[in-house]
Amino acid sequence: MKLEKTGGILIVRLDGELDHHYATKIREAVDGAVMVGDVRKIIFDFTGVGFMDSSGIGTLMGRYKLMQTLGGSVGVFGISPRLDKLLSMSGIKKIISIYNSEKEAVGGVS
Amino acid sequence: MKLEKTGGILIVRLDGELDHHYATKIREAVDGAVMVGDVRKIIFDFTGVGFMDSSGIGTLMGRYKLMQTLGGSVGVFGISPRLDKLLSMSGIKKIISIYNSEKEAVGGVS
Amino acid sequence: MQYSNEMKIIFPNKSSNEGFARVAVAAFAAQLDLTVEEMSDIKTAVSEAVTNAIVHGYENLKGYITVECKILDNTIEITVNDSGHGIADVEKARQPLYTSRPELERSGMGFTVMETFMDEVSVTSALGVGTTVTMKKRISPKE
Amino acid sequence: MQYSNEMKIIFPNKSSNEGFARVAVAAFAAQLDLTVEEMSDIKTAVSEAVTNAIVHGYENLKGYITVECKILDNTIEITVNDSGHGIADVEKARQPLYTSRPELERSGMGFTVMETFMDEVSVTSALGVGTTVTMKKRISPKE
Ligand SMILES: Nc1ncnc2c1ncn2[C@@H]1O[C@H](COP(=O)(O)OP(=O)(O)O)[C@@H](O)[C@H]1O
Ligand SMILES: Nc1ncnc2c1ncn2[C@@H]1O[C@H](COP(=O)(O)OP(=O)(O)O)[C@@H](O)[C@H]1O
Repeated sequence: MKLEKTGGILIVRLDGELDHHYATKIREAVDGAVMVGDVRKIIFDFTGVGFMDSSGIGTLMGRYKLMQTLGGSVGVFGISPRLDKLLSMSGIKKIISIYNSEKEAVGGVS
Repeated sequence: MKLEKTGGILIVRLDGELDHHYATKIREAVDGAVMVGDVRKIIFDFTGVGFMDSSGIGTLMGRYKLMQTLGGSVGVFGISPRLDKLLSMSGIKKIISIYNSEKEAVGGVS
Repeated sequence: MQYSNEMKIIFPNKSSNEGFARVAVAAFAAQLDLTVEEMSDIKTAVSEAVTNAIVHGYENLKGYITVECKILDNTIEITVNDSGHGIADVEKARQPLYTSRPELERSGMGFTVMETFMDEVSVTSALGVGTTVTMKKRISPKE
Repeated sequence: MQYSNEMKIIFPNKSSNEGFARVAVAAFAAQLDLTVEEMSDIKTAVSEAVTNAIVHGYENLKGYITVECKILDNTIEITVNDSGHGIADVEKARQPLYTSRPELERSGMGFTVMETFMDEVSVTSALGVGTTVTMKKRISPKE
């Protein structure tokens, strides 16, 4: 996992397998970075995620709630068809933005 | 596993993990091809072998004995440092030829 | 004659074992001729059931989780068992988006994911005794 | 405080399970910070012990093999057990190039390979009861 902050945007580059074990670490790292301040938008880069279960949905939902409190938003890009299927099941696609590329995500087209 | 016969040379291209399970299949396939006749030399291509245990030593030893009966020989190429370590342990390198390349093996430099 | 094989794995309720359980089941399932999609379905379903055993079954207790796999011809049956708290109302628990642990950021989608990716999912549970989830998937024959 | 974890796998004596056993142990061992070389050492040693249980332990019998792994800090201990024929003379069996089954193209190098790749190998066996091989490897700390 790599975190990059530019302006008010926090890009979180995930890698490996997004299960409950990894979700706990993502939560800590991301919320820590957000608490330091000045984050208006969290963008998750899923390009390197080879596996995800419903823990990933919970993680996105949790960050959405956090950013809602702070008046910000959450977006994702690099979603494979399989991850898209998982996200679709939960209805989370209605509240966070799915982008086709990093450029689009950072540009803020939503 | 792929078997190619050119002239009196049988090239056996191995792949995957050379354990006891796979060794049984190699034995059947190679001995079958040798029994059809006219094989003076068996060359094993180890390039695609990612794992080997002592079953591989037994397989080479068995083919060496077979070819000795028939007045032929056995050679190998594509041996990784790890496989080389395993072969060295058993003394089998004294009776079968280890080549640096397919060309060398087929050319018969021993 | 039917081809059959089976295995069982047992491990303590550490979240670092979620990955181990997935890979072990995948390595065993690989003897079936699976598509990438079918393999992912199985790994995801196992991950959900094992995570539930860790997060809900044992919560702050210590205990062991058992995963059994059986292959009979082209069907794989996977059973995940814990000897933890158990589930009071299984029907309610299986509803999409229902979770008893929102504060742990569970999404309530675990059972729904298992049902989506496997052909059959059955749950037996008793309070104070534990929970057993049995899942079956028929693998489509490849030519 | 020491880090510890453990797991156990149980499977029938089919040669197709040799690969499963290797991958399961490797997936579990991966929580240690292993070099490629150390990982190969462990996989090879497990393969030897499990193959012995299948080929020699049970021969034409049917039975189950148990593989247990324990991690304590930076040491991994692997135990492979069968309830098969047992070994009459363990000392003789451990000698390089000794095999009771040359017709099956066993090389007699199994125990030697285990001893080469692991730090400690102990064998307990009783005729008609079975064989247990316990292997330990200390993983060198990486910076
Ligand atoms: N092994 C288990 N032991 C105890 N309770 C469980 C177990 N598995 C599931 N549950 C209960 O069922 C609920 C729904 O599970 P699930 O659909 O997987 O969603 P989630 O895990 O996200 O909460 C859980 O919140 C929990 O209350
Ligand atoms: N699990 C076992 N049960 C019974 N006999 C065994 C077992 N493991 C090893 N042996 C005996 O020890 C001998 C030497 O084993 P090993 O060094 O692994 O060589 P190999 O397996 O090639 O014969 C075997 O040939 C067999 O007689």
